[in-house]
Amino acid sequence: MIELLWWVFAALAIGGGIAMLMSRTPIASLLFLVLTFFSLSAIYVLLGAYFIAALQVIVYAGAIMVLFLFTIMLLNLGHDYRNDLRGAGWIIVAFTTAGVGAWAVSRAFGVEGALVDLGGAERIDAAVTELNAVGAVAMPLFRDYVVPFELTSILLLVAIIGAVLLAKRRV
Amino acid sequence: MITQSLWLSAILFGLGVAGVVFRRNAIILFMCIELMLNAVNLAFVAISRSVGIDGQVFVFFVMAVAAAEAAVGLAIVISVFRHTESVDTRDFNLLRW
Amino acid sequence: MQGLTIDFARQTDFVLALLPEIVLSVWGMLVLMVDVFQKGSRTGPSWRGLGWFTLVGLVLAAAANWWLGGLSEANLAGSIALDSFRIFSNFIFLASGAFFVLIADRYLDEERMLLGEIYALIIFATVGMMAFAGTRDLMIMFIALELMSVCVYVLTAANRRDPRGAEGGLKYFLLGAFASAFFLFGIALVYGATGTVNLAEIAATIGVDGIGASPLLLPAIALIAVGFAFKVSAVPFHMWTPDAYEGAPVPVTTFMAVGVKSAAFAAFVRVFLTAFPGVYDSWDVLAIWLAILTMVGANLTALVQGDVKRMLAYSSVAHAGYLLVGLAAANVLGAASVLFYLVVYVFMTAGSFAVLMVVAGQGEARTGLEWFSGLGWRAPVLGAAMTLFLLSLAGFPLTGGFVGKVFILRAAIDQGLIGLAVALVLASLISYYYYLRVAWYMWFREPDGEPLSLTVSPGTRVAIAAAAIGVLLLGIFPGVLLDAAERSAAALMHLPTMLGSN
Amino acid sequence: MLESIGYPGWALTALIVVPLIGMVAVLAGDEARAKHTALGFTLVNALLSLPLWFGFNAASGGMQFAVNAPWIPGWGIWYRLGVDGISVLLVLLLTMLMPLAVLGSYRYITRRERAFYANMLLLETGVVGAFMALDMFLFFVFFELMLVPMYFIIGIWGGERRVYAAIKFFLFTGVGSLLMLVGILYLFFKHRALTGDASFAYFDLLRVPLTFTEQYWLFGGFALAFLIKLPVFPFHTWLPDAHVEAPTPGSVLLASVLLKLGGYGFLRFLLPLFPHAATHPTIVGILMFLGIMGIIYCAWVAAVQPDAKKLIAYTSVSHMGFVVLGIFALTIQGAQGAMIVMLSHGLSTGAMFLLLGMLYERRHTRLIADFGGLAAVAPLMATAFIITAFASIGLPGTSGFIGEFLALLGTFQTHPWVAIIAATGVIFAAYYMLPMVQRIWFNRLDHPENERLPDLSRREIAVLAPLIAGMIWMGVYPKPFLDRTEQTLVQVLETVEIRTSPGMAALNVLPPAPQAADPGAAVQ
Amino acid sequence: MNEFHPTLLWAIPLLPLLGCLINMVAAFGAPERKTIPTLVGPSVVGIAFVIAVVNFVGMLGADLHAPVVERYFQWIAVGSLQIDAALQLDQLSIVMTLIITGVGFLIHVFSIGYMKADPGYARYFSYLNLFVFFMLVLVLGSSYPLMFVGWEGVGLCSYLLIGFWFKDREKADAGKKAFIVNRIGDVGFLIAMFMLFSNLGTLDFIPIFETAPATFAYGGAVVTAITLFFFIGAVGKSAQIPLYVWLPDAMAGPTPVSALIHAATMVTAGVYLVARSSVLFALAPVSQITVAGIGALTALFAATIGLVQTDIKKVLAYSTVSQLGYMFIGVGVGAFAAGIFHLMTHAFFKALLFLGSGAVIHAMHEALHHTHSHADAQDMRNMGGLKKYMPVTWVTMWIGTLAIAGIWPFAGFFSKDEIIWMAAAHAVGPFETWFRVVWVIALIAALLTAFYMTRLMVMTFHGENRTGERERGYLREVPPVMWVPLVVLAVLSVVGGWINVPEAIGHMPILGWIPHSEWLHEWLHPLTETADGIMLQNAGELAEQAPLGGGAGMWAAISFALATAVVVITASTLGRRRFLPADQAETPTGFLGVLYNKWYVDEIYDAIVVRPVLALSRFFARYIDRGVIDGLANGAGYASRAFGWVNSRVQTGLVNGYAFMIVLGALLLLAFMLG
Repeated sequence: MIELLWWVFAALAIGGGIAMLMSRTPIASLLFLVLTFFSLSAIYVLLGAYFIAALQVIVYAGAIMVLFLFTIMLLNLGHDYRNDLRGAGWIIVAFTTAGVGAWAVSRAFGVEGALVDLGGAERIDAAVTELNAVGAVAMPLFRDYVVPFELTSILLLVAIIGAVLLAKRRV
Repeated sequence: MITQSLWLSAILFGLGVAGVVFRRNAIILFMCIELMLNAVNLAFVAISRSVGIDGQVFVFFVMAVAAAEAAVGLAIVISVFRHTESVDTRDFNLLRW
Repeated sequence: MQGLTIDFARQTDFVLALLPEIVLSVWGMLVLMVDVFQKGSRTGPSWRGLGWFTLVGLVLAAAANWWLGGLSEANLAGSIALDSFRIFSNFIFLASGAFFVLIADRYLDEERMLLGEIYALIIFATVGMMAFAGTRDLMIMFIALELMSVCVYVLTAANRRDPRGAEGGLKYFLLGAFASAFFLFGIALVYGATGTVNLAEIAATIGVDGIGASPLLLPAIALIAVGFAFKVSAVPFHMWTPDAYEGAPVPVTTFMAVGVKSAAFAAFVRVFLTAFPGVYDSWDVLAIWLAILTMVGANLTALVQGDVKRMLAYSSVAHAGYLLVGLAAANVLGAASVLFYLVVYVFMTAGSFAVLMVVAGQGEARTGLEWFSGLGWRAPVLGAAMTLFLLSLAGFPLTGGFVGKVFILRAAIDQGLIGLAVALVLASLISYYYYLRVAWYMWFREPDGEPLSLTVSPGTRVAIAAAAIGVLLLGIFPGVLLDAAERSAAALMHLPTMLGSN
Repeated sequence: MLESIGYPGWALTALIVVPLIGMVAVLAGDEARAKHTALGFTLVNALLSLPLWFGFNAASGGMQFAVNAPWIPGWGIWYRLGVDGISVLLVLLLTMLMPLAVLGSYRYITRRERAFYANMLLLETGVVGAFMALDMFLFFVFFELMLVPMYFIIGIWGGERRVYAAIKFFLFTGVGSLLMLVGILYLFFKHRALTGDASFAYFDLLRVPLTFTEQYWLFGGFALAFLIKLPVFPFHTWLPDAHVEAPTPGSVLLASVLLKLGGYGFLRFLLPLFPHAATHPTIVGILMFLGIMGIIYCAWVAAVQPDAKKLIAYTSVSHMGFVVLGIFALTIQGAQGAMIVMLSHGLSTGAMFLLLGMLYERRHTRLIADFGGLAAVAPLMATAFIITAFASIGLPGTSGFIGEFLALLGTFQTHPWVAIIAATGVIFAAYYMLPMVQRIWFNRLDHPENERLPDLSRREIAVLAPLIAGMIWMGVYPKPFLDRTEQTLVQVLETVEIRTSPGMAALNVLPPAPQAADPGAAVQ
Repeated sequence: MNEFHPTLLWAIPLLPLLGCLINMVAAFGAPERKTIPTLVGPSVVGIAFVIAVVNFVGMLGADLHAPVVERYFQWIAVGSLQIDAALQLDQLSIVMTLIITGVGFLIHVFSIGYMKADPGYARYFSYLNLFVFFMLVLVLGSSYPLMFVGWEGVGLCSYLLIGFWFKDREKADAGKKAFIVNRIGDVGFLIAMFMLFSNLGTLDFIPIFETAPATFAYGGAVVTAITLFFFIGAVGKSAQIPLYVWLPDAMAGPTPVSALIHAATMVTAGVYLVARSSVLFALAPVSQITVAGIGALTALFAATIGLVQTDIKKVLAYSTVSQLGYMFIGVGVGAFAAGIFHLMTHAFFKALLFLGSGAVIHAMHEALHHTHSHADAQDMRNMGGLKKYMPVTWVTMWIGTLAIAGIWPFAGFFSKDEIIWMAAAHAVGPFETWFRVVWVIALIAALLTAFYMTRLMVMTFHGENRTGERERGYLREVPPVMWVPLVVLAVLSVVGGWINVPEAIGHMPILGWIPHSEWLHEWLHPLTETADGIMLQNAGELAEQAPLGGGAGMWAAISFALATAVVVITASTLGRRRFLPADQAETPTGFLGVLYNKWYVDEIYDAIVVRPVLALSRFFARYIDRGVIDGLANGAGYASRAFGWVNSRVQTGLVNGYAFMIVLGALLLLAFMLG
């Protein structure tokens, strides 16, 4: 059952991705991307990462994509039909190179012992049952990963400053 | 299922890469990059199934980074648009050679 | 405090271990607030002294950094490194930040840019660099990398009156994000292959000669290398560099050239020499070819540049090539030579960009080579300084550049990479041509046209003087720094899986 | 008496430092007095170097007046100086020539004098240092250092194609020296690997045992540097351009002293460091062939040059061919001959360039065709020129003869045919020199602008007289020079012999340092 | 007998050097004042001559077998090579010294008159003194290198003196030609020295001649090579085939110079060299026949050219070449004493003839000068009938002519006849037939000599004058300062030969009244005995008979008779013939034309040597050096710039392109990592 669902969502994700690449208008691309994100979050659920799945929907599909949407609107690119795909030749070249790369990387996935098995699944499920889905992520986040967490905050601050600096009206 | 997910992530990553190569619309380029990041997220989550919860924490960070990048990136796109009235990479050619 | 030992079992010790970064971050916010409060209205001009104020922060951070030198670590796998490698490189980043502040003095408000935000961004970028090079945790490294990069993207486009800036910024941003995605994917795979993102633990799992290396590791290393190669702008990942450097305002270009590159290299070295030494046999080819491609390609392309700013951009790429030779050597000497060369590189590059900025003048209209005609006779001191920097970049004796090159060559030869060493000298032979060409415009030609007035702000004076002194000092009495670099490198590579002939 | 003032201790350092001080003084002083300041400092240096001639102990072939001070001890880089028979004469040649060169540029250099004389003094520092350095690192530093002032001297005060000439000079010399740098570092690495202690000291690296292959490669690296510097056909084409474009004093120093670094390098480094390579028949054969080509080919090319300066430039290459032959003949006569050829060429070609410079000052042309019949209006100048010319083509009784005779004699001992072919160079020397002499000084004076050409001024006589005196002295009584070089050269040849002897062929032990016996060579 | 110590030996060469320096100072100080040169120039040589005489007398008193060597200082001392600055006094060198200083002195004196009008008076004397210095070094030096110093030194002086009137392009060219051609020979000299050193380890005369016979096998390759190389040097210096071409042009110099350098002394250096190396040559029969053969050929060849020349000095020049050929026959066949003997007599009568021609030219020049005529003062066709204007010159020159023509009892007869006879007598050993040929050629050349010299005298002094009506009035005898040396030399040309009368002649009827004394032979015996011994034991006894039968006396008589006949016949036939002045005379055609144009040798050399070398040089300069070598260097530069340009074009400014490069790079790195 889960297997089956996985295949369904995987197909959706890939389909969404291809559609995003191929659709002419930014809006369409964006919506297809959102589709991909949704199906990804579904896959997260299947993988037992419930909190991440939620974040995926809220932050990504919700916040970030909307930001894109705003920008597109702001720049009034909604009806921009100027074809921005490069020639078919380029498309083929792009897919082949990317494909070769992906293949080269993923060759190793199937190999036995490519991934170290520290019994992650069991530990995660244990953690989730012990302190629900959020806690399972929050605990290490605030205990072991406090430094990157703080850095992230600075990063966001910087992002704000940068956005302000660049987008300020007065020049 | 873990391995398949990794394969899936690789494929999505490849899609993103391909898009970056052949889309000329800056914003769509950026979307492709977002797609790549998501692919990585998927990989993290998948790996977390065999390694541990940390993978999911990393996804959290990646999302934060993606958000920050989105803010700044879109701001830059806007400021470029101010000059060239376009988001098409073909029009960004003051600097070359 | 000598006895003080940091043990990350105690959360509070993070505060001590990260003191320089914390000081700097706080100061960054301070800068923002000072700016906002003193100008009151949204449109009011910023306070001129803000730059010097920033400088104070950098100095404080440097002091904190110095204080770190007295600390020692409980276990050498902590996510925040306390080795002298980090301290040494921190000084480099702080110095490049300081150089920005000095060079940008007057420039920013002449170009009517927003001081507060820019200085804050510089500070945060510096924080990012320090974290980038100072951590043993790939995840922190990624976030720090983004922190640094995001700041620099913005800074590149900071002059909103200048379309070149915006375009450069966009290109830099898109490609930067693109490359960091590769980097991130690499991290993910490493995580999968080793079950950890901590360099020390990674090295431990890999084992001395890559016994424990999972097949996933090699593509992971390749992808991580892509990320670093992009940041250090190694051929063929360099193509953003000339555009971004040319587009950005000169002080920012300087900061990018000296700061970002140094940080990237420090991190590059740390990762590859502490995490992946076990599989050196599989990534040495990669490093060697990156080095050769970068040195040759960049130098050849620089030959045909008519614009000094762009030429210097390509030259900085070429120097990345030299530094990659040090990395390819992958022994203590190699790491040490990279550190030393970075210091020299900061001085000579910052100096030359400073002079370029003076010549370029208002709106950076005069970056063309022809504007240097007769500069030496118009402004002897400036010309002499520029000549010194060029000679150092070309690697001439009695300048730091020479000692640096010799150091790198030494490392390569110790590792038995004679061919690489020869490639290096031949590449720098090519570089003679375009460096000397600037010199001949400055000295062999008469000042043509009306003698345009060159105004050199006090900060820039200080910067140029400091750079010149630094270059000479490192060229004539490099002893102390050489030893310091070697100690730092040794500290970096004390791990069981130690490599190289020493 | 010298000891009483501690001369041996500070002599060599002084020779390096005084010009630097002079440079600062010139830059600090005002434009008008720059030349006088420079002259003063060069004279001081000349005086300081004089005791080297008298105080030099000809009986010892080892290093004398040696100096040792740590510079970058961490890397075993020391400030090591010393002179032996090979270097002492070259150093003296430079210090003595320097004032003349400065004096000779009094009227030639009319603009940017301060910068010019500063460069000249810096150049002196570089060259003198390179001759005395006993630390490979130090040597390389000086070796490269001298390129920069020369680059500017050619490029700023040169002729029409000065930029091309300057760059060409720089790049050509750059190639060789950079490869040599790799070689030096390899030696350093090898020494460190074997003994465990870092040292760039010449005498330490001298004792590094090398396999044959290593020797051949390193020899290649070093040889290229010196072949270009000397220069030897076919690496010579930078020289004519550099000479033609360079201002008189530049050409003088370039020809008289800088080129000598090539020959010096052969004797100091190539032979002792890589004896097997330096004695390998094929390699020696190739070098000899190049030497012959230099002698004959360049003589022919010189003969048809319309530009007098270019002609002399080519003759320099021709002369240096004798140096190569003499050195790689590996006979004492050959080596001595090479030394004398270098010194003599320093004097005669220096004088030649000075004279051409004086002509240029008067007529602002270097084309032979623009002169003719000048002997009638400027007899003194003509005499000086003719004496110089005949010294340069090796007329007995002048320095040129001693050098070429010894070099060829030495070569004949080991390579008869080479010597026989090279001897024909004697004919071609006349073939390039006499027509020029005739077309400048003899024939009818058919250019009216030459009619009231002023003869030598007192200053110019002061410049030329010492040089001509030197040529004749060296030709009539060369013994003092030969004596001073003899012992060292003998030792060099012995070193080669010892290290190539079958006993040493098994290169797994450090051979004894040949100079160790010598107290003068107390260089750790 | 008593021990001999040379007196002031060092002063003999140094005095002329001193004179040279003084005159040079004078030349720069006060070019127009003539007193100092007049006093210093000749006197230094004169004093040197006196000293030489003193030494000579001393040597006569002592019977000295080993040469006396005075060492002054070490000149070149490198390893086993030890060359001292040392002078060697022995029978040979003293003879040469006497000739050089004696004849030299006379010529200096003559020059006072000849050059008095010349602006370069002081310069002239300084050069002349310098020449004497180098010539003395050449003959007195105790080693080959020292000899070489003089050898090239005299070359320098000849260069300077031939081009003395340097304003005239031809003259300057002639000087250049002389020097370069001489240098060709010098190379041979050098190589010979190298071979000597590498075989004997020394270059001093005495040890060489002591060790040579033991070291070298008779007729061995090495010694043959050495001697042949030496002979190349001699050929160059003594103007033999094929390097004689410079000597006729050398006549461009002032006539006294021709007399001193190109007749009496320098050109005979080659002969001296061979004689000095007698031991070596004696060991190498091949070289000997080569020397003799070349000498014979040259004698004949030059004589043929001399037949038709119209320039008085040219005739003398070719006769000099021819006479030098005789000397080489002498030293070639092994009769070293004979060669030196002819060298000496030739020095007398040829110097006489040249000075005489100088006097004639001087007179002609004066005359033409008065009328501003531009006729050639040296062309015999413009002369004729001068005997009544300048009697002294006429008489003395006839003496010289008879001497060179080999008329008894003049000096030339004895020396030349001896050489011819020696050629016949040495017709033994391996190269018998060749020596016979040499002998025949020598005889023929002798007759030609008689002919062209008589022709010269007739055209110059006899018949009616062709100088021109107005000029004729100004023709007059030269002043005493010029004719006195002529007289002295005339006397020497008569009695000079009597010091060495072969006994064969001594026993003959009429000719025998001169007491036969083979003094010169005995005098030089200590030096030639080794050589003679070698030849005796290897080549065998000398032949008593000429190839056509008959002994020395008979052939002496025959040659005397023939020579006399030729002189008489020529004089009478040419005497009746009317010559046309140069401007009216037509140039000879046919075979005479070939001779008149010197067999076109200069043209041939020009075509096969000079032009090719020049062309090749130009080719090298333009195409190899600038083209190939520089081309490669610059090409590398351009290539890298081009490559850089291409590189920079990849930088299209299109983000996608950059991204694509990154992807490719990533693939590259993956490839590296995954093998």
